[in-house]
Amino acid sequence: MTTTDLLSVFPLLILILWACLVLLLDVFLKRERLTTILTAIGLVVTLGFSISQNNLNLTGFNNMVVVDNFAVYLNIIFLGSGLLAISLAHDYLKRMGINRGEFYVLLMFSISGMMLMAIAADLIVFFLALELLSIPLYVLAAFARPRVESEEAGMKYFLLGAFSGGFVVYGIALVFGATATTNLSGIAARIAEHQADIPLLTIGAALILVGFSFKVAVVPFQMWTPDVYHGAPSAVTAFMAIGAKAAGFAALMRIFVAALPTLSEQITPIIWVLAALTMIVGNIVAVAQSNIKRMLAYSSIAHAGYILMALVSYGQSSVASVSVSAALFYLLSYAVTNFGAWAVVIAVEKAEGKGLALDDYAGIGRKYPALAAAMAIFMLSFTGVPPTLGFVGKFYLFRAVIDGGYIGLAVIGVLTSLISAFYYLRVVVIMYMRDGEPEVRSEPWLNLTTAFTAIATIVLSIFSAPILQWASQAILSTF
Amino acid sequence: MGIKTLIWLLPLPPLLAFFIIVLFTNRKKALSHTISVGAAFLSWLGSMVVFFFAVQKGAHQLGEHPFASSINWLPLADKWLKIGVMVDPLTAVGLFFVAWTVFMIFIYSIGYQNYGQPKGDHDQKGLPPHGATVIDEQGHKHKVPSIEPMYSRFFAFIGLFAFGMYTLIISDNMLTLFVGWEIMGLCSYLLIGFWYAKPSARAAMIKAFITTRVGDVFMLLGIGALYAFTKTLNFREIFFNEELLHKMATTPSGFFGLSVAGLIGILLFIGTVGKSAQFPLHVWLPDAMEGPTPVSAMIHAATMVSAGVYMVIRMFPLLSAGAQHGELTSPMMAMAFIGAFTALFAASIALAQNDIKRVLAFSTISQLGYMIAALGIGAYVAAIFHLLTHAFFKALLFLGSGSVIHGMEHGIYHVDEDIDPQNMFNMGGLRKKMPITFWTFLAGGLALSGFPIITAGFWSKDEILADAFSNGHWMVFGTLAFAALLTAFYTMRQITLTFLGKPKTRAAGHAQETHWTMTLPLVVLAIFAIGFGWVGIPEQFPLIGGLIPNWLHDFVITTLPHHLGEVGFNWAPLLTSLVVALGGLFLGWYVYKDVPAGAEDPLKKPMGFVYKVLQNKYYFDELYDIIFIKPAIWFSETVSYLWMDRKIIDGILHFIARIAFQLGTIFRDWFDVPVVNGFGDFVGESTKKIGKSLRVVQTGRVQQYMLIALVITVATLFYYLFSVFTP
Amino acid sequence: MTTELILFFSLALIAIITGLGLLISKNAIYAALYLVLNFFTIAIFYLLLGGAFIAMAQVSVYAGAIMVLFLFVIMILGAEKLGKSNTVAWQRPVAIILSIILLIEAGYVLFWRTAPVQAAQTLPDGFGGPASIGNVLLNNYLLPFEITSVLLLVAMIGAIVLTHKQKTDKEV
Amino acid sequence: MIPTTYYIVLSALLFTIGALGVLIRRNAIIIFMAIELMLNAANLAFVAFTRMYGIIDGQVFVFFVMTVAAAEVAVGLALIVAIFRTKHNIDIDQLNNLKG
Repeated sequence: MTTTDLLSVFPLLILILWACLVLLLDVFLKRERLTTILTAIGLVVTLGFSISQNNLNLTGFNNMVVVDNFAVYLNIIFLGSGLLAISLAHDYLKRMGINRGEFYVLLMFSISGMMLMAIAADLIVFFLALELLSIPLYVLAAFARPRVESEEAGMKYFLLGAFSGGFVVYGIALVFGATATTNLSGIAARIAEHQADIPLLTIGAALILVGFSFKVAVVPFQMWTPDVYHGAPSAVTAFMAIGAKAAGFAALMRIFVAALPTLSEQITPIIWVLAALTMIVGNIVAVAQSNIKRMLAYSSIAHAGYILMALVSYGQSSVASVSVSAALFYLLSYAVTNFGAWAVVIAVEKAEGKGLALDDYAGIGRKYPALAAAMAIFMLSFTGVPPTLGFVGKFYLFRAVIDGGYIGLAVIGVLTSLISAFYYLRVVVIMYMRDGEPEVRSEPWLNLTTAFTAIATIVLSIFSAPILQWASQAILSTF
Repeated sequence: MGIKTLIWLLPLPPLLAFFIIVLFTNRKKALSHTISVGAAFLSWLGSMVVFFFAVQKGAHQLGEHPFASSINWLPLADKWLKIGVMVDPLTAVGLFFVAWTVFMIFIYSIGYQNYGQPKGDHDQKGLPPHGATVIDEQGHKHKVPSIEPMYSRFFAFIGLFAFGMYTLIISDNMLTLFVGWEIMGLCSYLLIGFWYAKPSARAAMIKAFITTRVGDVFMLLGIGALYAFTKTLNFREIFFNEELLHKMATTPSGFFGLSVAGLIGILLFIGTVGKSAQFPLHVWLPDAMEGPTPVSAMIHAATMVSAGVYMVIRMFPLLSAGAQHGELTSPMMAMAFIGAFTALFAASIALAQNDIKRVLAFSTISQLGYMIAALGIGAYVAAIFHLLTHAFFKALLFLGSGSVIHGMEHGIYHVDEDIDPQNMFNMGGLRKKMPITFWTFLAGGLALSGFPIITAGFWSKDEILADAFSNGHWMVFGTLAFAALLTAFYTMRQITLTFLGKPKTRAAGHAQETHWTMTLPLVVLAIFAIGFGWVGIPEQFPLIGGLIPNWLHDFVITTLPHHLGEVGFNWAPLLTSLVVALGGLFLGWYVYKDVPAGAEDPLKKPMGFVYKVLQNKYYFDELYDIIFIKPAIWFSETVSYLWMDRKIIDGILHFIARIAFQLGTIFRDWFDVPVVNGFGDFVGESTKKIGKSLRVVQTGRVQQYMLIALVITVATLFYYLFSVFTP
Repeated sequence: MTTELILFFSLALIAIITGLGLLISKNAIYAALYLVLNFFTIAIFYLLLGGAFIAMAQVSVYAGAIMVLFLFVIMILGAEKLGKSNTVAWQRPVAIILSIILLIEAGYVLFWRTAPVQAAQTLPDGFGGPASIGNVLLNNYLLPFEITSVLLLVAMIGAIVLTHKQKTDKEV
Repeated sequence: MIPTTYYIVLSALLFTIGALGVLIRRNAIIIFMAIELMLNAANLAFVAFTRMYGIIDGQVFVFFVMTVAAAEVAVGLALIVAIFRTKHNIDIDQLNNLKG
């Protein structure tokens, strides 16, 4: 092991060691508050190290990992998500009577899995990262046990996760069979030398696509999402909706763009159809939901469809980098907005799964104007109305898709986002135009999260240039 | 502070007012309206300063070097997407009319929403105020109008609306224009449904939302196509690039034999059709009268519908790209045709409406048709001119009608009569009771009918007709002239029924002049309705032509890269417009001058069937019901139920049928329930209904989830193996 | 037909039969035992393919540890058999047809579409032995190796979190 | 020498049987076993390819997959135990409170 190796995984190493430390301290000190603070400190420290890796462009462990700006960008999203998740969970866990220190430990392990996913450059590492991020999430989804919904969510997530994991492994086996390596650069080299067995490789790639499609909830592999998002504790759902999705997309982008651009002739039509289906189904079914968690689950499916659009043109090297940076930016905008929306959901939610119906939002506009305004901002951002982050994200995404020459897909995207206006604005309408007597939890960290994300949604959309530039540099160094 | 900074700041005060009111001053009514009106004043003041500087700079200077400032907003791969503001001559005159009308409407809203009146006895949020009972010093009980329960919210919403309009006007690119456009769409949706507890208001809100959305989709596609082809959305970069325009006009787009410019033009124009309520997307505008009257004035005169016309005027160089010597491009032909048709079509409907606001609504549609048609035949200046004058006199008429309704309501409370305060056949004789309203309304009405020489409407309408005549567009000329006759007729019908003669009801006899906050805007707007025509008198007009230079023409024409000349004078259009205006006015007065109380419309008998058709607006709502809504219901009920109940196929087909059924249910619940039963029920009940029906797919059984996913995967694989991979 | 092929086909037959046994056995314990048998045959395949060490690992980890865990849980819960349930009728036939189609596709790809199979390499001495595997594992695959240790730790924490008695139940 | 294709076909067969088991069995524990079978099928493919190319890497992957399988089983069985405590049932068809 060389210094470079160590340097490349240093933030990851710090986080894992820190998680072990927190685990021990939690057992011996039994002070949940301290655990929370320690976790936050650990994440902030790791965030600092991650940022310091910017522009370093390292490879380590015999090309097993690549630390480029793409990875750094994603790691920052993961760690930021972790911090936001803690500030949401801190009070929520107490209220729901599930305040146990292991929550934070598992959260940190899950984040380390995501970070590993972002830097992975070998299919085996992708698979291990997938499991490392998923296994804690299975447990976290069931964290509110013995509530039967939570356990059911954990079980469903686990079954689908393990099942899709089987596909990923088999896909990796076939890719290995076709190219005699699992290293991304090795695969690309073998293809370039015409030494790869293309049909076998295609099937393998398709199986990997299927496996990760389960993870990022792309239609028709999405059906677990509403059930799991509904049953899992809200703070976990908020984290899952960002972290797992972003990590899944990170893997898809890295694998397909870096190793398999030559397969685009076969893969692109599939991704086209998947993206279109996902946008259509996600948005239409969301209209029918009366539970806010399920609605947001379908909305997350729909957004996965939008992000997937960026992958359609992955084979055209001139457009690929633009598309990937558009997807990266979209992930960020989705992360910020999504955490805000979930913060509001958590504020309104009561124990025993109450306070989750859309009807429970009636009257919030009058009684809690600031909260309602924040929620309205998030809904507008989800819809893609300017001036919000969601708009900027969609703008770039559609532009990348049009640049790739997929006008039809862009049109579907625009049309479905118009449909989405219907259910997002419904929340706004209910909040402002129906009378009700809502009770809302007001807690400093929760309020801070809501305010922070709301302001960020607006302000970052107006001053989005630096982030965009960062996102566009994030990919250029990979290729 | 430089002039450019000032332009950036123009839209901000109403936006700030919106946030302040929503977040902080929601409960304090006086403070809320002070903030809102103050914000409108600041924007007005700023606009006037900008306008003054713009005029001072001189037309040619401004046309070539407009006040423009832009910032880099979003980085693109190799350059930046810029957004910015620009004041060229078109923007300058646009700012002028927007600033005045918006400011007046804000002031008027104070009085209209009954500021200073007591709280209502039974008023509740989401319903119009129903009046309050007060006891005076002698101990008599009186019923008086009561203050709007959601007073502050109203001022917040119109603030946001004004922000959208200012943003749209000062944009130098299509993107921020669209932003303003959508913000106004959102506000109109909120304001039409302001009294959300009224089922009709909810239905109107949904209708407006869905109808305009249809237009917006096409417009967005147009913007996308424009960007894809030109790689910019900045107006001047496109319009002043001769080569680019030529390329766009000559490159075929592959759709219907249109050129790229033609295709984009038509897509953008469909956006205008939705926004400016042109045939066949006009159905939402009359229903939008469900909102409070200042909203009607705002949406249907000053801002939103004007925005549609403003956009096509803005895009004129693109729309006319490739036109040679009087030949019209495809978008222009579409505009000329739809505009002229809408002008006549809507005017004929207005003949048979009895609701004072509905007459005006259809009149707006008709007048917007004039502008579109004018632009379609290339009468650029005339279209702008009519846009300006119409904004003033239509705002005046709407505010006047609001004042009339208020006066009537006062009378109704006084005599405790149960009649519709908006039905013109319940009015009459208001001339004496409400003199200011009468004289100002008369000014507006005469302007609308194009009463010769003294009204602004005459000059702008005459210019359109003259343009059509001298360029040989006979069909357009004839249609518009006939529509002008109808316009004069229904306007005089309205004035006669409302103000002249004797009161037809007791309530009308006790109507009362409204508060100064309402009459002051009327007077101001009346001055513009009369006087604004003087800025555009053609040079060659007999006797008075040339006394005042044709300032407007010289000023706005510099917006275009190629300056169009003024049309020559011709007696034929002038005489036509004199005859139709005066003739229509006379007929209107003559037919309705002594309609007794309780009588039917005198035209109803002689016109018979035709009258009924007109009164029912050519049955367009019913037609849409039959074409779009009924089939969806039929499909879901007949097809899906048959499939479902008879269980023809089990297994997978069973499953597919269920999906079809759910789609049908979704359609039914989307179209039927929200439109017919209203939004409130939709949110509560129907959501649950759809949710329930969708549970069939989302069974909660995890194995089915996997199975469905795998069925699709294997099918895809199958397709690939045996079609794509075949050697 | 060589002995090797005969061996292969008979083992393959056992593997398939035990796999199918897993599919149809009513009792969970029998299913587990079928699976153990299946894992043994796979271990023999590993031996045939020159993976002596992983064959041992297969027997000890899978058959020895994992399956024992399975049996243990089945016994503890007493969940050998399930009661009647309202299974959806179409689910099973569709799944079976689906599998058959999938197999046809797989066969098609492997026999007709892939490039000719490369001639097997002659293996060096000690290939697949503990030394050669350990060498690769701790050099080339050091990072994944370390990750698996974290993974096992996480699984342990997870299992404890999910099963240990709730302290919060009493506290709240 | 047995062609590698035979092994791959066998592994595809086992993988399909495993997937089918996941799809049709109701007992959650048996579903887990079926998932194990799927992973084993992948392992078999790895080892077969290793033999074909004569490089050791594929056998190393088998270790990782085994570890992952062990980790998954630990968490999965813990989940089953937890659910059994609440519902006294491990029938996957009964696990449908969340739907719609």
